[in-house]
Amino acid sequence: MFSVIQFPGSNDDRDTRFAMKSVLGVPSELAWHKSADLPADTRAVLLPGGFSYGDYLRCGAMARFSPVMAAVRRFAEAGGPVLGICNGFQILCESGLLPGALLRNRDLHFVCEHVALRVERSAPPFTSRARVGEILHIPVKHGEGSYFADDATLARLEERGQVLLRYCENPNGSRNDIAGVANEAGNVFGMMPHPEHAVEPVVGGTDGARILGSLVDFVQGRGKAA
Amino acid sequence: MKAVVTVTLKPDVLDPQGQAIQHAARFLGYDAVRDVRQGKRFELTLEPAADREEAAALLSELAEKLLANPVIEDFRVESIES
Amino acid sequence: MKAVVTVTLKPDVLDPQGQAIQHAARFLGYDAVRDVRQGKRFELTLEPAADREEAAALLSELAEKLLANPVIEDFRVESIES
Amino acid sequence: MTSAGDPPVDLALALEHGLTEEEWHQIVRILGREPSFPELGIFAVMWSEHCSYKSSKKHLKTLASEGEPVLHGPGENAGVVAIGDGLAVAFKIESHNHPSYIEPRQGAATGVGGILRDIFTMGARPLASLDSLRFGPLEDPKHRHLLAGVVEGIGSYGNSVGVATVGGETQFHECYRGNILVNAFNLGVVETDRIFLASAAGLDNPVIYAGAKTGRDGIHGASMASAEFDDSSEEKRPTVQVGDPFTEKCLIEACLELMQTDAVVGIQDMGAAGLTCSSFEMASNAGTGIEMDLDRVPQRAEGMTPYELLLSESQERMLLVAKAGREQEVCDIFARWDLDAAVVGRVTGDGRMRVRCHGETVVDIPVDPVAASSPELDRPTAEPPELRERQKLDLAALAPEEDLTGALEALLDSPDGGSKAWLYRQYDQLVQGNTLIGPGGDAALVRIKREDGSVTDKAVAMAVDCNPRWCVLDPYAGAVAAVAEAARNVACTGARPLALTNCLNFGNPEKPEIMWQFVEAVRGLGDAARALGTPVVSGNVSFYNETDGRPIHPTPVVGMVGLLEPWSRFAVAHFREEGRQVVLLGETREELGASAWLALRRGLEAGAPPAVDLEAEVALQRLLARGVAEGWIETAHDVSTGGLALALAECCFSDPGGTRVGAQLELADPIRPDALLFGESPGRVVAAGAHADELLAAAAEEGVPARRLGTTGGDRLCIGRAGGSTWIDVPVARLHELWARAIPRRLEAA
Ligand SMILES: Nc1ncnc2c1ncn2[C@@H]1O[C@H](COP(=O)(O)OP(=O)(O)O)[C@@H](O)[C@H]1O
Ligand SMILES: [Mg+2]
Repeated sequence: MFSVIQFPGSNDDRDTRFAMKSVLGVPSELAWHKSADLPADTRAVLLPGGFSYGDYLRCGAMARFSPVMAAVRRFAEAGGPVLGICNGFQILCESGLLPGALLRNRDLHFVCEHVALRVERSAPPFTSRARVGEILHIPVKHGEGSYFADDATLARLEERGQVLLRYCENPNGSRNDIAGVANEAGNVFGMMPHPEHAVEPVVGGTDGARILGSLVDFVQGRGKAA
Repeated sequence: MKAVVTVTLKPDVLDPQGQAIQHAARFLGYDAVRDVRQGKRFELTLEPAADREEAAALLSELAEKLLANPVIEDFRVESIES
Repeated sequence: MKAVVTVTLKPDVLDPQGQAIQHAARFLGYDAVRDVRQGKRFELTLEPAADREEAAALLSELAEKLLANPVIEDFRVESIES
Repeated sequence: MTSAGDPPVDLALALEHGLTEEEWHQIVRILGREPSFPELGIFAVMWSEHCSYKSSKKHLKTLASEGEPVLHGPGENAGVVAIGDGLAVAFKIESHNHPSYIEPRQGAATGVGGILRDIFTMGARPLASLDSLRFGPLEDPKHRHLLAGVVEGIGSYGNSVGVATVGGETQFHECYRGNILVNAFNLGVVETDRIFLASAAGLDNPVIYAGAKTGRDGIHGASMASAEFDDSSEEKRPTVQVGDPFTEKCLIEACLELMQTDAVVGIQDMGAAGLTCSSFEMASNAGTGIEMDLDRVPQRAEGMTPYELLLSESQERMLLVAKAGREQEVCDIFARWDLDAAVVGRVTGDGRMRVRCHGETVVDIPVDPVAASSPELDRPTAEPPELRERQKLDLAALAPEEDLTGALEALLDSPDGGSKAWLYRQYDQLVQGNTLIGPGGDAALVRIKREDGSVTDKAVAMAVDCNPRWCVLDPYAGAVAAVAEAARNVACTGARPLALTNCLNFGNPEKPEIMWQFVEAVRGLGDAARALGTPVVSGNVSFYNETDGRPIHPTPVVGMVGLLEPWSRFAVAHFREEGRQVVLLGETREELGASAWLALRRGLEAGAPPAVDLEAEVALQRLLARGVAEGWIETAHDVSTGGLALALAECCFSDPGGTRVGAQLELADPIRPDALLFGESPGRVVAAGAHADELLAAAAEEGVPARRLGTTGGDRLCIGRAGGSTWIDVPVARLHELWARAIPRRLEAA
C-alpha cells in the first residue's frame, strides 16, 4: 500500500493519488496528519506538495510536528521508502530526515515552469527507471526551493552520491543545482519538481512517471539493483 | 556602522503566521504561550555617518519607504552602533 | 509576560531578501546602505511564569524546536518583561 | 437600544455614513423610530452602492440571463451552468480594485479569497482562476510596485489554496494611474444535485458561524468617519484585511466535506459587510428572520462592540444554516480541520433580524426593506460632448506607416503586446492536474474530473477580455466586442461558448457621462450575449474608479466559459509544426480606428472602433468548433489588439521555452498595408493545420470568408503582398526576444 500523507494545506495529495492510481495502476491511501500510525500495510510513504499549515513560519516547519510524522520517521528508520515532493521535501529537511534546508528562491518569486533535470544516479527505489545522464522534463512550482547545505555537508552528499537529480538550468539558486537529494541510506528522497504533474502526455508529459514508477517497481519487488 | 530596524504588524491587523505558531506551540505542550506576533528585523550596515542623528534620520526614512508597509506595519529604529 | 525572540540567518547563508532591499535602497539614492540582512522577530505573550529564568528556558527550547531551523538560522531570546 | 460608548445617532451621522437625507427619513419610517448605532451601520452598508447596486440594478435587469443550461443566474453567489452528465460549473468574476491600490499584495490576495468563497459556497470545488489586471504605465515606479504586489498577492493566495491560475489579461494605460483594476475570476465544478444556496429556511434551524475569528478588519469599508470613534482607536482600525489562505484552504475542504452530508440547509460566505450582509441575504432569500447572539461569535480582538462585530470584514468566514439537531455533526467537521465553529442564532418566522449582545437587543429590523427592497436609482445619463469628435478619423489624412517591421517590433515590445510570462510564471498553473492549456493561449482549457477523481471527457475553456480603448471611444461597441472576443478566444480551443460573467469597472455614476458609458456598455453586453446565445449568469459592478475627477476608461470585463467535449482534440494558439498551411478566417477591412498601432505609433486614441458583425461571429465560432473536432485545425489564434501582424508573430512562439516555428505568408487584400497588418477588424482567426482544403470548403459552407496565407516553417517570419513586395522579414528569435523581454526589461530598469 502506498500511503499519501495529508496535512492541512496539502494541495497535491489528490494529484499524487491520481498519478499513482490512474497512470501507474497502484492504489493509495490517505493518511491524516493527526493519526499516530501509518495505514497497516504501508509499503511506501509519499509526502505531497502544497502549503502544509500555510507554510507559515518556514515551509514544513509545523508539519514536522504532526503525529503522523513520528510514524513516518519510524517507517524511514526501519528502511521503508519515503518520497517527499516539494512541500514534502521541505518537511523531510525540517524533520532532519534529509540534510539541508530549502530557502526562498534566489529571485524572490514563486516559479511555475517545466525544467530539465539531469539524472545523476539510477538506483532503486526512486530512479531505477531512468538512466544516468538522462534528461527528464518535469515542472517545478515553488517559492522556496533553493536548496542549501553547508560546504561540508554538500561535499559529503556529492561524495556519497546522494544527489539524484540536478537542474540543467537552475531556477531557484539551489546550491550545486540540486533538485533532489536522498539520505545516506538511500531510502528517503526529496525533490522540488513535481513528478505527479508529469504523468500524462497532454498534461505535462510523462517523465514524472519514471520517478513514481521506480518507486512502484521497488515496492513490487521489480526494482533492479544499483 | 551597524543598525537594527524592526517592523511589526499594527496591533489589530491579522497575523496568520503568529496564530499558526501559537497553535503549534500549544500542540507541542507549551501551554504558557498565549499569543505570538511575527515581525521582521533588519540588520543594516551603513557607511560611517557624520553622527548618529543623521544615521537615525536616514534609517527612519528608509524604513518608511522601503522596509515597512505603512498601511499595515509599524517600524522602530532599534539601535545604532558605530 | 511579554518576550521577544529574534531569529537571523547564519552568516554563510545567502539572504536574497536582504540583497534586494540593499539594491532598492541604492536605487532610491541611499548609497550609505552597504549591507542588509533580514531576520524574524517574534513577540510572545506568556502566562506569568514563576520567574524569568523559567521563562527564558522555555523560550530557548521553543526557539530551538520551532522558531528557528538550526541548519540555517541562529536565534536569541532578546527580552523578557513582566 | 443604545449601548454605552455608541455615538448619538442622528441625520448628521447618517450623512457621514454615506446615506442621503432621504434615505435617513426612509430608515426612520421603516423602523418607526430612530435607528441604533449598529442599525445605522447596517443600513449604510446594505444600501451602499457596493452591496445594493442601486445605480446599476435597473440596467442589469435588461441582461439576458436565461438559457437552457443555466441552473442559477445572477442573484446567487455565482452563476451555475450545466455541462451534462449531472455536472455543472459555477463561476463569477469580482473586482478588488480599491483595496489593491491601497495595499496591492493583500488587496489582490483577499480578492482571490473572496471569489473562491463565492464558488465553494455553492458546493463547487474551485477548479481554476483567471485574473484581469490593469495598471498605469510601468515607467511609474508606483505602478511597478503595484504590479509586483498584485501578482504576488494573487499567486500567494491561489497557490496556497491549491487552485490553478490558468490565464487572464494585463494592460497598462495612463487612465489607470489613479485607479488600478484587479478583477478575479474563479470557476468550480459541482454535481447538479449538490448545489447549495444562501437560504435561511426552516423555523428554528440553527445559524452557525464557521471559519476565522472576527477582528476589527475593514470596518472603514462601511464608509465611516473615524472621528466618530474614540480618537485613540484610529490606529487600531485598519481598512486593509489580511488574507489567510491556509484558513481558506481548510475552510474549502471542511465545507465540501460538510456538503457531502445532508445537514446543511443554506450557506453563505461573509464578504463585504460581513455578518450583516450574509445574514440579511440568507433570511431575505428564504423569507424568514434570524435571531442572533453576538456573544457567541468567535472573536479575535478584545472588547469588540456590536457595531464592529456586525460590520467587520474579516476574511475566511462562513455563515450557514443547518438542520435542527445536526449542530454537533457540523461543528465536528470544522473541528477536524481545526476551524472555529459556533451556533450563533436560529431561524425565526417573523421576518425580522434581531441581534442581541450582552443580553440586550441591539438590532431589531425587518429584513425585507433592508435587503430585497433597497433603493433603486435612475441616474441621469448624457453622452460625453466631445465623443463624436473623437470618433472621427480620416484615414486618407493619416500618414502611412513607413517602417512596418519597426511597427511590429514596437508592438511586441510594448507592455500590452508583450508576453505576460513574468506574471503567470508566479502562479501555480498545474495543481489539480487538469490544465490542458494554461496561460499563454487565447483561452485556458481545463479538464473536468469528478470529486472522486475520475476523469471525464469534458473540458471547460475560459477567457477574460476587454479593450478599454474601444470602450472609451464607443462603450456600446466596446462591450459588444468584449463579449465577441471572449467567446472567440474560447472557440479557438474548439470549445462551444456557453455563458458569461462580467465585471463592470466604471468611474463615478453620479456623473451623467459615466452613467451614459455604463448604460451603453450594459446595452452592448446584453445585445451581444443574446446574439451569441451566451447568457449572463453572474457579475459584479465597480463604480467610483476615479481620482481627482479623472475616471478610468470604461472597462466592462467579460469572462466567457465554454465546453469542449471530448477534449481529446483541441487547438492551441501557436504553430505546432513546420509545413502546416495557414488560413485566415474572417474579413479584414480597411480600418485603424481605436487600434493599438494608432496609439503607439501616432499617439492617437481616436476613431470609431471597428464594428462587430455578430452573425458572422456565430458562423466563425461554429466553424472553429467543427474544424477542431474534425482535426483540420490544430492552431487557432484570435486576431485582436495589434492586428494580424501581431497575431501571426505570436503564432510563431509558444511560451515559455516551447517551440519556435516561422512562416512565409502572403496577404492579398487590396487595402493599405498598415491597415492590413495592424488594423483590428474583429471576427478574425489565424488557423493552421494539415487540411486546409477541407477547412476552406467548410468555411464556404458556413459562410465564413477564408483565405490561404502560406505555410509554416523556417526560422523567420516573412509577410508580404501576394505576388508583390515583402513587408516584414525578421528572425522569429528576434521577435521572441523583444516580446519576452517587454515587461521584465521595464521592471529591471528600476
Ligand atoms: N494577469 C494574467 N494572469 C494570467 N495569465 C495572463 C495574465 N495576463 C495575460 N495572461 C495570459 O497571457 C496571454 C496573452 O494575454 P492577452 O495579451 O490578453 O492576449 P489576447 O490579446 O490574445 O487576449 C493569455 O494566454 C493570457 O491568459
Ligand atoms: Mg485577451
